[in-house]
Amino acid sequence: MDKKKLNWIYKKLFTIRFFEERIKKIAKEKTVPGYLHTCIGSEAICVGVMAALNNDDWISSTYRNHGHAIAKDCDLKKITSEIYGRKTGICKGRGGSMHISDFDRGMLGSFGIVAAGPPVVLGAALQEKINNGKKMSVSFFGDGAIHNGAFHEAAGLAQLWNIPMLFVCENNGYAEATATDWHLNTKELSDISKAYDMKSYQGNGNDVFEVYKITNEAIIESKNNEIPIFLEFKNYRFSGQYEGDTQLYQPKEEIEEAKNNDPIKLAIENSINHGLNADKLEEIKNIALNEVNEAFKYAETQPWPDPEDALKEVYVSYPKENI
Amino acid sequence: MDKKKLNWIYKKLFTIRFFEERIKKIAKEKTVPGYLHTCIGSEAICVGVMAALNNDDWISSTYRNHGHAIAKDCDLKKITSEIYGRKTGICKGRGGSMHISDFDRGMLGSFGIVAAGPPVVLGAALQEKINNGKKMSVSFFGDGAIHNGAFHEAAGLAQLWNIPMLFVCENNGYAEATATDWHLNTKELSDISKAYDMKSYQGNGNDVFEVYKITNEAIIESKNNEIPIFLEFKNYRFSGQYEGDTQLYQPKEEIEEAKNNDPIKLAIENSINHGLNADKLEEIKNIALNEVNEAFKYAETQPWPDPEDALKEVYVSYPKENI
Amino acid sequence: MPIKTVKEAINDALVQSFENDKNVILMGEDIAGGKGREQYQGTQDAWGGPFGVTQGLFTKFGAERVRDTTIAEAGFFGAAVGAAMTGLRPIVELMYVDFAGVCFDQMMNQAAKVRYMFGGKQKVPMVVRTVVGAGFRAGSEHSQTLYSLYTHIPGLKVVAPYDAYDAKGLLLASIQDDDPVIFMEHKRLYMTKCEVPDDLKPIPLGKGKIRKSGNDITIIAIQRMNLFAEEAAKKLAEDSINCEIIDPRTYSPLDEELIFESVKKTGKVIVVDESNPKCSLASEITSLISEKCFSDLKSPVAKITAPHTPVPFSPPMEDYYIPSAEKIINVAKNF
Amino acid sequence: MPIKTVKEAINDALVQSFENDKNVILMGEDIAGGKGREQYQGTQDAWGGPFGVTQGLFTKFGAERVRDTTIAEAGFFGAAVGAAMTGLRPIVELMYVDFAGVCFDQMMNQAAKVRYMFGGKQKVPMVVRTVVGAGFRAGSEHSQTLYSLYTHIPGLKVVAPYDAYDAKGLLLASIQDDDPVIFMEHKRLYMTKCEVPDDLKPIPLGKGKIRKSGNDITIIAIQRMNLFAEEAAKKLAEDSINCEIIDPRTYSPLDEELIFESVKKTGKVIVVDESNPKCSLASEITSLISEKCFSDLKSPVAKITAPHTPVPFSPPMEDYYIPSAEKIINVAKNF
Ligand SMILES: Cc1ncc(C[n+]2csc(CCOP(=O)(O)OP(=O)(O)O)c2C)c(N)n1
Ligand SMILES: Cc1ncc(C[n+]2csc(CCOP(=O)(O)OP(=O)(O)O)c2C)c(N)n1
Ligand SMILES: [Mg+2]
Ligand SMILES: [Mg+2]
Repeated sequence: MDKKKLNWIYKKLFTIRFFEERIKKIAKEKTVPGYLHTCIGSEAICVGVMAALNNDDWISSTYRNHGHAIAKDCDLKKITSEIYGRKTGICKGRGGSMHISDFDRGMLGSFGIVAAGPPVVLGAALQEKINNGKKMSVSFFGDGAIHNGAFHEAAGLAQLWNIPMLFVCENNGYAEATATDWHLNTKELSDISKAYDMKSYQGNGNDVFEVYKITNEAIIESKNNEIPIFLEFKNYRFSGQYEGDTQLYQPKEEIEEAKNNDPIKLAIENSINHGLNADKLEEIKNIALNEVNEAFKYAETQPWPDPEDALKEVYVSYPKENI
Repeated sequence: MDKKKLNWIYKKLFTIRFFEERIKKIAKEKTVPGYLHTCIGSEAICVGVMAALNNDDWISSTYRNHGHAIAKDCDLKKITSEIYGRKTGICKGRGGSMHISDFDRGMLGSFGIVAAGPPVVLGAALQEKINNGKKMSVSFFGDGAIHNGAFHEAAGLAQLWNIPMLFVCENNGYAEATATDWHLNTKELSDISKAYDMKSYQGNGNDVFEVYKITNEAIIESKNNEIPIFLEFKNYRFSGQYEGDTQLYQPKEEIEEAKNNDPIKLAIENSINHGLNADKLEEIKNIALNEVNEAFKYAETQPWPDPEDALKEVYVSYPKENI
Repeated sequence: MPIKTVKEAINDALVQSFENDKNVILMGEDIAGGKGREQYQGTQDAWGGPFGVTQGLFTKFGAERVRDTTIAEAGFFGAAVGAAMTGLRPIVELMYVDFAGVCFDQMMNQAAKVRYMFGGKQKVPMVVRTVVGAGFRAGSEHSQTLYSLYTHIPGLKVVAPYDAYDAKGLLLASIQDDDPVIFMEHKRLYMTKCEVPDDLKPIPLGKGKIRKSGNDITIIAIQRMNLFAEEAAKKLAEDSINCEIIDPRTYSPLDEELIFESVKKTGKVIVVDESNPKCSLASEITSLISEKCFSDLKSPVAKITAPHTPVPFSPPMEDYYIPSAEKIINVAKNF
Repeated sequence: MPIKTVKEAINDALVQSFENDKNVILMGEDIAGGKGREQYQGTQDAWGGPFGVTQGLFTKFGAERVRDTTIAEAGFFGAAVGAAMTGLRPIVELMYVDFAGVCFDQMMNQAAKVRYMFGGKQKVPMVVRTVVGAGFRAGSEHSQTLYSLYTHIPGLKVVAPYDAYDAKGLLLASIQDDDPVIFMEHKRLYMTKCEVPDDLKPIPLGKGKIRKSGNDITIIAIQRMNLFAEEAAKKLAEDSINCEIIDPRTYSPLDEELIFESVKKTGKVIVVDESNPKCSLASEITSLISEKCFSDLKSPVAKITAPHTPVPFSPPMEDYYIPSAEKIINVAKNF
């Protein structure tokens, strides 16, 4: 792996972790309004997949989107400003934490409706196919989404139409308060893809390099063979469903055990093997932390939107007096 | 098989065929209003499954419901009267051909929305489970329905909750104008059940005795093991999607070939093996034809509903002036 | 000038749009009927959907742009949203509007909201073509109109043409529009005819039409109800009651000015809507008029709608369910 | 008398209904949170849905009657229809009403129509409990109200309590009701309190409530809007404007009589609805009043609603979006 990419991977991992820890803090302090869903434990999936993508490839995310947005190189200050509900937010304050999205970075959207993303990404991928485009299309969703009809309909159509795209399922052990295995019918989650004869691969979602490798190969296979591929990455949701969640349903022992596989911990342990020495690692870490601090400093001081901004951009064209 | 059941099976097969042929005739003559979906070619599935059911077991059907209603022993005169839109119709003229249904015979409903039935039947089966009831629950749907999210959600929940019920898919080669294999991702349609690790069986939908046997065994297995089972019966849709459909998309050769496996033809050929001689067969046939004729005679002369009947039975209770 | 049915006019608009813009695609069920058996030639493109509206498109523009879908509306409606966001102009078919409930989420939460909630960078230029309306003896699940469900949702535009001229002009405009449009076709109007120029320009969305001018009573008629309004107006003319008939044509946005002007003139209004009454277009238009033309009104706005019941199948009941010229005349005479 | 929050009152009504009728069951997501890992005791029943409303039920009544579902609303809503038809009284949770679109078909076409279109033999005694409302900084997809979507559909009943007293009484009645009921709980009201007698009887559906009587202006307030109506009424009283506040409480059926009587008295009406304006409850009620109380009205009915936009996230914008006491006061003073 080239140095630049390696540094990028580590920087993103740290950035996401520092960012989410800061979010947890401000959530406790109640500095910001609304629901906050953090993704501590998902860093390797966010970064590993995005490392395999080009900057302008298409992705969809969910309400748990901070990591995806950061890994997709969205502007950290604007992300933070959005979470703070400020005018300079990445969605002008209209989206909030759950809907962070930057179309210019290929982020089609962060959807609050479970399984709403896969059909939308199917559409982007279809567009690429029709226009002989080169962009890859990736839909991120959770273990809970595979039970939903919208996922199934998208998967079926993608396979039928030979659409190159990735269905990336983050199996983090929980859908809200419900453990994945409590709802699983098959031995492995990825068996769901058998309904469509869809190719699927599983990987360790805590190992950023494994995620990267699997995704990379899947992209090549998907493009070459013009097929969709289902990827299941297993990891652990250290955060609650949202900040403020008591997490009583997550057994202490389970959390402790999961810490052994913390994706950041594993990445640090692996850094030497990848030719990253401790000094460099420390340097990257500091840069990441600094950027996060700067982003929050920025956001805190940003102006609020004008109330009347609520009326803008509902449509491309519509008589103002009818809004 | 006992004689009574055997006679019943043959009588129902003939009744359905005669009935649908008569419907085709009146459709041509434009004697009746609205859409008419006939089920010529489905008789063995309707009769074979229902032969394995008790009178009060639950089923759901679709717009293509005449055969199910007849096999479920709904009153033939009232069915016909309903199709004619008359006051004495089985749904008081409010349903029409697409919605023939008789709750007293365990017919939960004939739904016009593709894949709306499986979730509803899941609910009936859940009720039986909770109340330690003995009734079996069976959802009939077509090959087109397996692509729909509602089917998937029902299938997933049925498996998860260990609900004894049957998902009966009639694979008649077409969903409207679209051939089954044009939309199938898997080699066999029933592979769809793999997504849920659901037991499944396939059978020849033209052979009423095979359908009966498979269904019978599936019911025992489903009840004993408290599991849902998916059954795929293959047959051929001789009728168009609806009466009036030009069927241009159904190749002539295909139709001719399918005639070799016409379920009524097969049943007649098999009758001797089952100890039914030609005379008895003729007698049953005549009774069936006679009943069909009587039913149409009845329907033609029935009174129309009062226009204001349109306002009735929207709710169990609701202020009249608010309707 | 050529005389066309609504069906032909819509087909024309589709063909024209496909020819003018390679980004236009179509997705729907059975629009490539028969293509399933590739070994049999001449059987494809036999259907064009159940009403045959899209016939010929598959053969003309191919399987890539005319996509036969599975019965997976949530899936392909979502795909239309994503395709629209990334550069195509997808048209999707909801075979009957009665199936709205299986894919309402993609319209309500994605199509309608992505532009707004993601900060205005995106647009969703998609069109949902769907079939509405009672009077076809099609029963409770194939006869609804549901105009108001879509009109309620900010971010969507709602269009419902009455005649072939408007159908073509408004569909051309809808496909060129950069916002998601629900384009509602009434099944009982498909075979009605009128003159439609071959070079008809797109008709701007949000502009109503005075189908007949008059001074005594304003009849605001929703889609097929224009038929009854015209019938009624003819009869009423015999009694020297001169009706003005307004077809709003698009419900979101609604041409309020046109309506208010007419009401100012007549002071008497009948709104005719085939939908169920509660929270309907009829209620919406009535409430707007009552608010904005309060002192112009000589009597309360009269709403003529279907009752608060599903659509019954049997002809006498269905005919009773649907508003009629007689009902309009009765109301008019009692003003 | 015990003081209860809306949340507690709803939980009480659920417990009481479970105890009184063994046919009552509950299905929803995360209502048995934590039960996933059976080997760990004490972790189950940790959630009771995201607002904790159903907490304790799983432990009290067991997994058979309190069913934790997958994220498959179309599936388990349909199951509720079938279960209701065959003898149970299912309650299903739609975690946020914003998810209505993924399971609207089962409500609109099955729950609402089976009785009617299958000839009146069936009934569908099910309750959909769902959470509505803005003001929670929850963004465009977790803040809608969508009252009118359900109210439009014949066959459904729609209930939306304001305080804990009504929440308990109306939920008891909804569960006992033989028709499908959409029971809408406002997330910003969950923690509000009032006196609720332990032996409260079911409150009949279709009966509105005069929350404050007065002679000058009628304010018809939809659910949480009662809060602002009361605030406004207090302020207006200082100017000797005496408002009557009516909470219709159920929207289908609607207590029209109660509304009309008040309007006859005051001649001035403000309807306050947190929903988007088009084809809203506000439009419906306004149109009814304009029709039935035409000569009683001294000025046009004033509608105060949200604008025709999705719900924005950022506080200044969201506060602007939601109707307020100030807006009511302004309108009242300008009558
Ligand atoms: C259609 C729909 N139903 C329910 C919800 C409520 N909900 C939000 S997140 C969630 C759990 C999703 O779990 P999973 O897919 O595993 O994603 P994770 O949160 O673990 O990333 C649920 C049920 C929703 N947003 N959309
Ligand atoms: C949700 C929905 N989408 C589309 C339709 C229109 N439609 C009616 S029947 C049908 C084909 C169904 O085919 P299949 O399931 O194979 O049943 P068959 O008619 O062969 O018995 C379609 C697409 C519908 N009724 N409901
Ligand atoms: Mg998860
Ligand atoms: Mg079929």
